[in-house]
Amino acid sequence: MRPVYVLGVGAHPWGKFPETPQVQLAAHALGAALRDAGLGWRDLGGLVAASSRFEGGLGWGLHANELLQSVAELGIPTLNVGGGCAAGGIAVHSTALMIASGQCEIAAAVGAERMPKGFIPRPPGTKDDPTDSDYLRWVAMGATNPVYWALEARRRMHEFGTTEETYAAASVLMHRNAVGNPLARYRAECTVAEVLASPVVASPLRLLELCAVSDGAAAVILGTESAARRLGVPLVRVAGYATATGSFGDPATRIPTISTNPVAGAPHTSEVATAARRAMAMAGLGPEDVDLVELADNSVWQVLAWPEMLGFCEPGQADWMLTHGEFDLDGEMPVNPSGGFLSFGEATTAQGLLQVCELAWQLRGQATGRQVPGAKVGMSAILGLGANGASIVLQA
Amino acid sequence: MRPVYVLGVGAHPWGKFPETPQVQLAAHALGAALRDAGLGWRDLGGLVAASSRFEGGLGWGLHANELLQSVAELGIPTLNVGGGCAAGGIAVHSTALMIASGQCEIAAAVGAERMPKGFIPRPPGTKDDPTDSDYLRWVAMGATNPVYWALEARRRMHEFGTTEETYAAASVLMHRNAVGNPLARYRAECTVAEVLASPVVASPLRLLELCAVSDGAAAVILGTESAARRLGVPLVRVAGYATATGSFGDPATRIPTISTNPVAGAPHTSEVATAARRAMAMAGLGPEDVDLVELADNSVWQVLAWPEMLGFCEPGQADWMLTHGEFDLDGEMPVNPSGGFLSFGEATTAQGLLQVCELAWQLRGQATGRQVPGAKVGMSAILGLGANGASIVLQA
Amino acid sequence: MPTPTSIPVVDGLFDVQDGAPALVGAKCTACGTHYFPRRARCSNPACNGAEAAPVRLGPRGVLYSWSVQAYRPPPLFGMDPWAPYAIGLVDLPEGVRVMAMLTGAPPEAFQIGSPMQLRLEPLRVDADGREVLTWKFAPVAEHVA
Amino acid sequence: MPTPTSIPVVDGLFDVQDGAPALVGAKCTACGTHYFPRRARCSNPACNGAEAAPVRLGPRGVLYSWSVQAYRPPPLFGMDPWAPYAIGLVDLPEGVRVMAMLTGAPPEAFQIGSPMQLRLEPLRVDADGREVLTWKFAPVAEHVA
Ligand SMILES: [Zn+2]
Ligand SMILES: [Zn+2]
Repeated sequence: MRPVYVLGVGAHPWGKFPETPQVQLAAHALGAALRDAGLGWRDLGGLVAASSRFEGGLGWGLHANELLQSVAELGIPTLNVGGGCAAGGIAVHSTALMIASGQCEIAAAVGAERMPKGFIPRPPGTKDDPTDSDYLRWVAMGATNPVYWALEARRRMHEFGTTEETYAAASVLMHRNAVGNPLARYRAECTVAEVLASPVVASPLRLLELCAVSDGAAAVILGTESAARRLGVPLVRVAGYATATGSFGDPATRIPTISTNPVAGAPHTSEVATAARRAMAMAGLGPEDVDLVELADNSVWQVLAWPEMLGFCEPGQADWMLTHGEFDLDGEMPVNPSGGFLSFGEATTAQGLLQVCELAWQLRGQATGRQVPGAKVGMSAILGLGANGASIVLQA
Repeated sequence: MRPVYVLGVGAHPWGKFPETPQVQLAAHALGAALRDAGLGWRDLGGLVAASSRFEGGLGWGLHANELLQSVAELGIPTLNVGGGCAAGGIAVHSTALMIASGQCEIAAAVGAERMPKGFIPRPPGTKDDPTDSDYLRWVAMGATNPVYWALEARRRMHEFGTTEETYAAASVLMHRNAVGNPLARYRAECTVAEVLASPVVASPLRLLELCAVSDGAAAVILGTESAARRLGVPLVRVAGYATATGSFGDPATRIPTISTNPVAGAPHTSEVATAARRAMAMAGLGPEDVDLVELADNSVWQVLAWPEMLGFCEPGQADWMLTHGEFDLDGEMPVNPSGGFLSFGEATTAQGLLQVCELAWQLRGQATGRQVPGAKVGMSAILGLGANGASIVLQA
Repeated sequence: MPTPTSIPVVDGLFDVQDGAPALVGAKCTACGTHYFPRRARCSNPACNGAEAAPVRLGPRGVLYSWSVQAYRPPPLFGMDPWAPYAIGLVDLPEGVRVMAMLTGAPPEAFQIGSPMQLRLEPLRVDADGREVLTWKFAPVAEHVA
Repeated sequence: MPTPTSIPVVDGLFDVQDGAPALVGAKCTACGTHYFPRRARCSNPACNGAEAAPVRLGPRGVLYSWSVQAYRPPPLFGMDPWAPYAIGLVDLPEGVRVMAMLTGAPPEAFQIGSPMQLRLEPLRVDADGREVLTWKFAPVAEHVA
């Protein structure tokens, strides 16, 4: 497989944009990425869209097609990929394969989302089906998404003695990082006391410890080394890219299931752990080589648990790392310099692409206001509905 | 890119199966393909699902994930790809890339569908949106899918003098081929008189000249040459695989749009024409090398128009070819030995996979009752909503 | 034509100026390609995403093809009373081929190549007694009868 | 427990035999893995798609974790009257970890590691006056008060 490089990245700011249709958010993000690369629409040899179910895509999840029909009917191959919140990472993976396999020289991945308000609901038009666990979790126990993270967070308090103050400190870090990121929705610093004073949503988790839902869009353009050199863009290589699904025996209780069959020794959140391991192996790198990570902080629990899962520290050590500043921008293992989901709010299909945009800005030294000094290797990790995981490793 | 081979194919019969959930149809088809290859579930290194919007997929189009969670939590990479009725072809393409790129040795594509009854409706939960052409075509003129094909069929009568009898003869051929296919839903022979006596649905097209909606499922397992040799399966190579989208100026009026901007000289149904051209180029073959074609006969119009579009005969020549038996199983260019959509009824995401199954059976000489003598090269061509086209070329 | 006693089936697809109806589409500010209905940008790859501005289309054209729909479409199509009707594709001089209901002749009496003219005609009467208008094309008067 | 005056929130997830409630799951005929709710096949890759047969689960277990939901979920959850309530994960002896509403103690009074017991309790009363039952877990009696 031939090497794959980042040619351009771009994003629409996160927030609520009731006047901007989904396809327009997508066109904005991809347009920005094209300008960043010095390319025009007609230079694209392929387009992969992270497929949303909330809006756009001609009603059938065909977001890449709708975008092309709106802006440039190029005739190029497209792919519309699902994967819940991991779709953006999966889209980058598919795009990298298009380049690596020789199918095209330049291809783009895009994700754009306008989310409904409040707790993420069932898909539009879903029927009440007793064999559908998404129906069961709502009708039988009203289990909202935050409850799933809260159950993990409470268990961690039991196993490792994590305190409510440490969880709050994770939120403080995410919001502090976002101060320097003009794309983030929430850019005000906050204190541990303010986080602890925010209302409990699902104990032990509070409002400022859970990600909101947002609108947003991001795009990544990948290409061959020769394309990168011709365009004169900073050389950032997609050194590793992988996707995975859940393994039998994984103890994680996944949204929207209502049970698990934990097997002793099986990895937790295996879809993400496996994807990350595969991406690192492909890059020929280990956790010690990674200068920053962008991970899916649906809640503060992930800010502590995932660095352990990804091998950046030992199980139970993340609390110490966080409280001693090691997850800070200038720490040993910077976590979510972008500000993460907690500062952006989640725009499902766009989120995995925004992670890769942030990695590219960091490795290029363009992350003004939130730059990790001397960043050379960045890694993303994202989880999606249906036990989908994806991880992308960039190297400068 | 390394060569890709067909290791196994399998399908569930087409029909109406109200008691069989979508995921069970999928498991049936993939199980049959695994047995055909001499493999078990745990041998799969990747799984691609043609993503449906009608049923299953955990409500979010995650059909590959749902299938793995139902039968084998392998942790393998999955991909859920959209593409309307072309999704099955796109899924084979993505699966081939997984093998060709070196990402895995053995991977499967699956499509399974349970369709709602009657005219294909808007997606579940769709809002009335004046910027959505699917809303406009229904609310302003009530244009059903058959009308789109009828408009093409009438125009062909004007341009080439195609007669209603010739259209009826195309239906007769499809039904005759299906007599030998136990997977087909409609397996009774019919006559031109019977077709002409069937009710007009959208003039000039009649009930027996349009495909019904069906439930069905099909799966294809691909792998490396060494895997094929190790398993001892007949060596059928995926010589070409391509997808494409519509080009600017294409004169086809696409479901569900209500206008086109035709440009002189632009190819009709360009997403399919382009995909087919790319697949043939990849295979290093020309139309004269193809021994049979499986094409998406949503109506009898395609049985005449598409062989011309694909280069198997000159524009306007298909009527003569059909009426002189050249599209028959023993003709110069056999069209849809399987019986096609007209004999199966359409199970959207499964259809593109069933085409590839049929190509494999034909090239292996296993298409008992409908075998094209001496078939060595087979080609599929399929069109999907959103201007998606896909084409697969198999070679024995 | 729209009056206080009539409403369009969908806003913004057609209008009437000085008594003359027209479809409302868009025209690319770069290459001049016309679209129906309105859209924000041109999809000609040569235009690299150029903007498209609103423009009136028609009202005359040439019939490219037609069909008669014999079965009643799903309820979103509120035609009342319902009867089999013709749908056609009409080539407008601006280069747009528009799909529309056909009127002004029996359903099976249309001919490819006929000059056609835009008409706004009621699909049904709504609960407030207003005619719900849609766009249709009819053979130009001197060419029928 | 289900009587003519009560109905399950969803059919087939639990039953009562000889006065004793249990969850209804499935057990793999090959490897013995238990599932909740019922399912047709085992997802252990070692079993190559083996069948799973219905089986009763519980009624005792150990609390693995818990949370209190402070905001009212969407309307599909018909709890009436509504008040903040606990949800937990309970490890059953069969190896299944089941999610359930918790009962038998104030919402914030649960403890990880506590022995728990299955109870069928009403979520609401339906339009016909029947209690709509769901499955919950409560601390085992001797461990409270
Ligand atoms: Zn233009
Ligand atoms: Zn088993």
